[in-house]
Amino acid sequence: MRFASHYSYWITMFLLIAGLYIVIAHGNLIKKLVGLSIFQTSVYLLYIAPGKLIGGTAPIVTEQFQVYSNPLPHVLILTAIVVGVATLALGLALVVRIREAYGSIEEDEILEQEV
Amino acid sequence: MMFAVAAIAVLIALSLALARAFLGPTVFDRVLAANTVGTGAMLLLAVVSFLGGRPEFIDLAIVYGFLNVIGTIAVLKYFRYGSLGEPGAGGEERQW
Amino acid sequence: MYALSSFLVLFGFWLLLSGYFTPFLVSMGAAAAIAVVALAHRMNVVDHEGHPVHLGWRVIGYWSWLGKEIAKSAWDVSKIIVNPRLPISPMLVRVKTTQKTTVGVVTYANSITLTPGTISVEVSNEEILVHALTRSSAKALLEGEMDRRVTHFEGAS
Amino acid sequence: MVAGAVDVLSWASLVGGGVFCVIGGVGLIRMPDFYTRTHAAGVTDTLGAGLLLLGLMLQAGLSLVTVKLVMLGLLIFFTSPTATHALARAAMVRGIKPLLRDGGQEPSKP
Amino acid sequence: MIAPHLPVLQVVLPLLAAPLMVVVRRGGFAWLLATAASVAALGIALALFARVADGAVLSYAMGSWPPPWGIEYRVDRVNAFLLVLVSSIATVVVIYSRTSVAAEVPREQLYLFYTMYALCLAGLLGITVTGDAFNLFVFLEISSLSTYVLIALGRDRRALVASYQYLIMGTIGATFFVIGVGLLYLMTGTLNLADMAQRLPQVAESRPVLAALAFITVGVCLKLALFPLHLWLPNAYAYAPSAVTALLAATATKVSVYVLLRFYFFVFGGTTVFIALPMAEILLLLSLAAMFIASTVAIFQDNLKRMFAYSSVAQIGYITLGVSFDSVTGLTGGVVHLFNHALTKGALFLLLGGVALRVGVVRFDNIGGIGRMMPVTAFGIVLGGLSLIGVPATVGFVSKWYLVLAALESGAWWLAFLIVLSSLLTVAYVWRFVEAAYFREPDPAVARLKEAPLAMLVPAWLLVGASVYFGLDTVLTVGGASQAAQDLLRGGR
Amino acid sequence: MSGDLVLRVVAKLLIAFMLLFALYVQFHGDFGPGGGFQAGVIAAAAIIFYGIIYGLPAARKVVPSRVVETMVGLGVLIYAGVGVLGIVLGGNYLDYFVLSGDPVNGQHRGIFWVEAGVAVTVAGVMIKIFYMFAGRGRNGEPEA
Amino acid sequence: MTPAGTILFALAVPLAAMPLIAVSHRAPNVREAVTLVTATLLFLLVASLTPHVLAGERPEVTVLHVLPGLRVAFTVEPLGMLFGLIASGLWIVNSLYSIGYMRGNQERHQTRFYVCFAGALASTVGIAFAGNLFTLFLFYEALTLITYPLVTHHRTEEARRAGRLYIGMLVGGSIAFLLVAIIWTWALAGTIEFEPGGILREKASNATVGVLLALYVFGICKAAVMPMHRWLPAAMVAPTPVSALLHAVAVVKAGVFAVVKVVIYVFGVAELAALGNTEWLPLVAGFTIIAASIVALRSDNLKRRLAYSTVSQLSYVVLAAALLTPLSIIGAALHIATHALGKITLFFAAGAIYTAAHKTEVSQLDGIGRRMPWTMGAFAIGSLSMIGLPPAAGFVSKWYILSGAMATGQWGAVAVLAAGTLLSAGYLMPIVYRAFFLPPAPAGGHHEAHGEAPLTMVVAVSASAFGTVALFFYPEALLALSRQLAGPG
Ligand code: NA
Ligand code: NA
Repeated sequence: MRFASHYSYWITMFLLIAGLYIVIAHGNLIKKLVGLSIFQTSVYLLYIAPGKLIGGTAPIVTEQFQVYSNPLPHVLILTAIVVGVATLALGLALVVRIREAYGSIEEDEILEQEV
Repeated sequence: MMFAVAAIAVLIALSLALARAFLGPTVFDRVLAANTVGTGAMLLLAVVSFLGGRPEFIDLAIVYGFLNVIGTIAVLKYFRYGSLGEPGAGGEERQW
Repeated sequence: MYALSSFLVLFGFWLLLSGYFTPFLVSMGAAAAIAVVALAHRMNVVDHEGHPVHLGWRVIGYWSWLGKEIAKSAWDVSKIIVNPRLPISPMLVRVKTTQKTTVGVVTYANSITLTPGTISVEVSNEEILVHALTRSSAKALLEGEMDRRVTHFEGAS
Repeated sequence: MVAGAVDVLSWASLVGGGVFCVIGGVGLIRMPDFYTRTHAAGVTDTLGAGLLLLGLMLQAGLSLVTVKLVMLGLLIFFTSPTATHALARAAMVRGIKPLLRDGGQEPSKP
Repeated sequence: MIAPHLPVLQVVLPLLAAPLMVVVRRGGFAWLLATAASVAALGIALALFARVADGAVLSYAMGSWPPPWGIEYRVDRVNAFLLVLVSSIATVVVIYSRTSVAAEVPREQLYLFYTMYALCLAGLLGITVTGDAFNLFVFLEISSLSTYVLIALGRDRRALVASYQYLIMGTIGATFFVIGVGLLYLMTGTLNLADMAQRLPQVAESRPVLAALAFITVGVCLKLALFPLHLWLPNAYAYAPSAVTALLAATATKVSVYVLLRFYFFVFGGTTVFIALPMAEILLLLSLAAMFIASTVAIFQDNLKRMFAYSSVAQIGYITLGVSFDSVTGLTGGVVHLFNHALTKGALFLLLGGVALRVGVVRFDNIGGIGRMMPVTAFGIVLGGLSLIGVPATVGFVSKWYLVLAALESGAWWLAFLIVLSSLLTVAYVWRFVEAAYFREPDPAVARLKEAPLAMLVPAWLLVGASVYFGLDTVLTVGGASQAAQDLLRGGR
Repeated sequence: MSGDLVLRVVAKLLIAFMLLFALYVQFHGDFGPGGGFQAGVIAAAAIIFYGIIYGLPAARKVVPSRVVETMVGLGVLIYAGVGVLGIVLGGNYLDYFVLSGDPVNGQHRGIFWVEAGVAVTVAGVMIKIFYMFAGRGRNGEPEA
Repeated sequence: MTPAGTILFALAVPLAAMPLIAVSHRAPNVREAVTLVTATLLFLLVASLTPHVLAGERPEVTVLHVLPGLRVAFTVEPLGMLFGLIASGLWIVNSLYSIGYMRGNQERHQTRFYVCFAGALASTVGIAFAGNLFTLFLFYEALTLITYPLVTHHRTEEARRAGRLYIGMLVGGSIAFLLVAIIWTWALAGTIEFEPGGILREKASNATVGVLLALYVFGICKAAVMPMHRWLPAAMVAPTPVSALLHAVAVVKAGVFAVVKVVIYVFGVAELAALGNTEWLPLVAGFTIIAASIVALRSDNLKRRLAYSTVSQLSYVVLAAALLTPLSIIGAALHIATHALGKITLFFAAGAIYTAAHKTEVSQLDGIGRRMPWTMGAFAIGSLSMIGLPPAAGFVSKWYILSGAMATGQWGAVAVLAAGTLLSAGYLMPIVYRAFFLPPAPAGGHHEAHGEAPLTMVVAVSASAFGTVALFFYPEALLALSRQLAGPG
């Protein structure tokens, strides 16, 4: 667990940049969404990294609240995943409708039609 | 320690598969690689559950396994029919 | 009939998974199994294909043989992968199927795929198109032992 | 004593599983075409996964965790070949030609 | 019995309304429910506002888990002000929607519209009321996702593309934000904003904290469309259903500004942030760029909705300009402008919705002489335009006045000059409307137009009236804003 | 089409187990947060799998669109309802302790229902999404 | 009625007239009666304040507190009184004239014309009585906006272009410079209430005052100091009564009024004189006087010539204010009034010529004095006033300006005044000469058989010419007001 988290920053940064790059560089609407998902994935990794590594304090988890209390990383990650999935689904739904309306999912071809 | 070794091994396999996913060249190569990544992730989850003493991760691995196969088949179906809902993939009655 | 056996299998599956035997959870398990059978019934998946209980204990025998085969061929393929010359000789072969049921054919096809070195590409009633990594793995398959064992495992039904 | 033996066994299983996983990954890179790569992936899915799970089961002993690991194994056992087959078939339908050694029987015919 | 639960009910009521609409699936019922939820939210917001007026802080522990363990909802003067703003605009817009949306959205999707409307409202209120950073992110996404759907419901197919673009940029923004929050969480071990504010000084100025600040800034600025992160906004505003445009312009960006304020002054405690990183300078430059470039672009738009959308980007520049001063006067100006712009842009977009109902796409070529055919609407737009310019006796004047004062206070007379100069660009695009509406002979098509229906005019004019009224009676707005500014500058301690 | 034979048979085998597994996760979920979400995902995945293999019309017959949408709303209502119940019984919103005479029991009850709400919603949303996409083939009719 | 009440009433009357005029658009007689009655009532109201102001009172009323220290308030002081009297008085004459002109030329949109005219007067009264810079600014902008429909009255492309220039320069200048100057003043002085002696006393450095003054002078584009004058000639496309409004009654007068007001009540004459950095202002004003006169000299179009004449004459006021002597301040105030009377006479005459003979160019006017003796007689009187010759009112104001310049030994200004006088004689006298002493051009056109313009126009032009002369002989009332400006407090 520890060794993985040590690199989680680098992986986070890598996913972040790679995802963002894909979003920007690709004109294909679906590929952009894929990039967006990769970009969002970086968040999950960030939240499992223990704070001590970067000089912070560990999350507040007392015995009393361990079972039920809220700021537990995996609850946060799960929530972030839900958000990510919802975003992806909505994005894909939009792409499908865009394809119906424009007959294309390439950004430049779509913009061409709206001069 | 042994779990760590296993985890590292799985991670290496995972990154190799990821590399293939990026290299392609056909979409089927990518899907194959993604499927292997999925298997790797599943195994990783199992190992990590021992590593971190978090048995509930195994449940997660099972969920992951389900999703992995569904995802792969969904992608294939999409590439084949351009839609997920076509009954072609087995809905029609077969000849024998 | 299939419904009842399905229920029993699913309920057993629940108890295995659960590990807790409080009245609440056990009754919930029963309810869950019933619900799933009902839904599965709606889906028309409760039949001999979806629920091959009739295979019974022959499963154990076949699987242990298959496990051994898998290990052997996985080892072979691994050696090829780590060999610097990568000595492969990929080929496509057709193998005849002797099974009588769909489940049998599928079992055969999946067994082929599960064994590293061969994958079933096209499956039909009479024959399976197989992609083999090497000539020897193709030859081993063409010898037909697996086919026989699956047919036996499938039973006389 | 027994515990020691179990430890050694699970060590071996885990390391072996790990090695096979890596070999599968290497194969995925090294193999020349899609179809041959599926064979490499098969190594990871079968021996790699199997040994790893076995190693974990040995560590878990007779417990709920082992049951779940068995489930996991069964899941892979059923789904992995299915997915691989579906892939290969789809590739063939799509007209991806397999690299064949000359003399290989049967030109591709879906 | 209800009173202590107001902070949570503020969010829960609209949140409960949404699924009910989905279950019932009737457009009319959905509207009724959305209206009820909005009105209830407004009532609750007013009650909360009254209860914190003396500077009290209400804290509500979700599930009775005391903060910082559980999620805390927290109401103080700053966000109570915003709660009132958001819920009152939402109420006006939902009343307006009954006619407007029925004309723009297919019947069978009406329930979907109101469901998303309620969700969006719940999200916006949630962002405002929650005292938990991650919970804030969740509400941010709830409001964003529902907004994407609302935009996509626009008639024009370009609405789809606009929604998609917003989805991409909005998600990037939200993700940046949650990364920033994650870093803060790792550094302080807490997600509770107040708790975070207390723990931050121990780790302040460490690199992750500064990185967190940068991530949060970029993320929030994407959501609030600070130039040059505004690219999603013009199309989203232009092609969304009219009611949605009004709601977004009046509330969504404002709530994002609030988030920025919350983090800058409450969590990071103002001063250290502004010293450690050149935030004020960057914000100042971007604000100026927004004020000038976006206004200039607005002048050359042919679609009125797009024109006012670019105007929004410019006006947001004024708000962030106020923030960048880091002084009571500047913040007062910023907060008042936030309030003003909400009223004014809300009014403008509602009125444009009326025009859209009659002429379809609202372009300069097809509204010639509309001042005579739709006098009430056109005059309302002129009044709104005057407020955008900052003409005295409108709300727009009040905030610009404070911004200029803040500039002079900090000795930057050139900045005061620029602020005033930028209003000139506003004059130019507002004047384009005046000329088209009043000094062009009506086209035959325009000559047949009727005035917008009363059901749309009345809500729109409520906002127009408010933007004039609050230009004359400044006690409530300026008083509230300067209180808020002082509270903010006092920081989280 | 005979190649889909393998898929069809394996799917039949898997779906029932997936559904049961979903319920298992649901009922054992209150020992750790998030169970409802996973349960919802798995259940939906089973239905979606069925839809992929046997076609959308078949899936719609098993779980009609109307039911799916109601599930989405209903789940949220359950969740929020439990929260409001907390207020009604004299606690705070989402206060589980007051749901039963015994606080621990109340806690369990509260979490159970909340997780149930989550599961129903998540399953509903996922199936809905699937219907949306699967319904849009090359000549698909738009569905909201 | 209390003086404060009178102020509010004076504002309310033209405002109330607007809807009344609007609703009577189907009954032109009622409409124009409303206009005339309103104009008269307004003049009487404004005039009724005069005794109070002369008695040293400064009636004031606050309408609204916008922000702390920022209010809409009115205070009547001598300069505003003077401006108010002129504007409201000329409105009566202009209304009479308009009736003839608008009917005579069968103009369209007459109702809108009268409505906007009333609005312009309301704004003008607001400017005249403004108690602080904020109020001044408000009504200044209102005047711009309400006169826009008048400038673009004809709705032709040319009119629209002129209108865009009009609104662009006036609003642009006021926001870019005037508003900035006001805010800056507020920042320096802590107040923007007008105060005798100035509010910036000892509040601003030398350099600041220089910049600030520039912001005011150029920001108040209505004063048409070069190069901010372009809008004025362009606005000539409007009907003649509108030109009269712009040039005489309200708009440009509001501009120079504001400049003088700022000099007196914001900077303080004594204060400005004591500080440096203001020498550029007489230079700019002097340049404008000369340059605009030369342009006028070279214009054949009559209205254009008059327009540049206005540009030139306005700078007399600015120059006078910039001389910063008590005498010149009196002259500045008076010149606002005398130029108003003289210029309205000239425009009335130009409009009458257009209405009766459809002539617009100077070169077409040979011998016209014989057909239109009243009109051209009035034109001659107006010209005398412009040049600054007795027995016309212009002489009085120019005399004070010149005295101020000579008394303080500002010989450059003296030279400019002299040159300006010669130039104005140069561009106006030839017209009079042509009209009366040259034979009419050989008959070729079909409009030759014209006589005088409609009666109301003749009455109006005669009345304004009479006023010009009367003001020469009886300048006491205005002088008394002006003297209060120069005197202590
Ligand atoms: Na994602
Ligand atoms: Na294989």
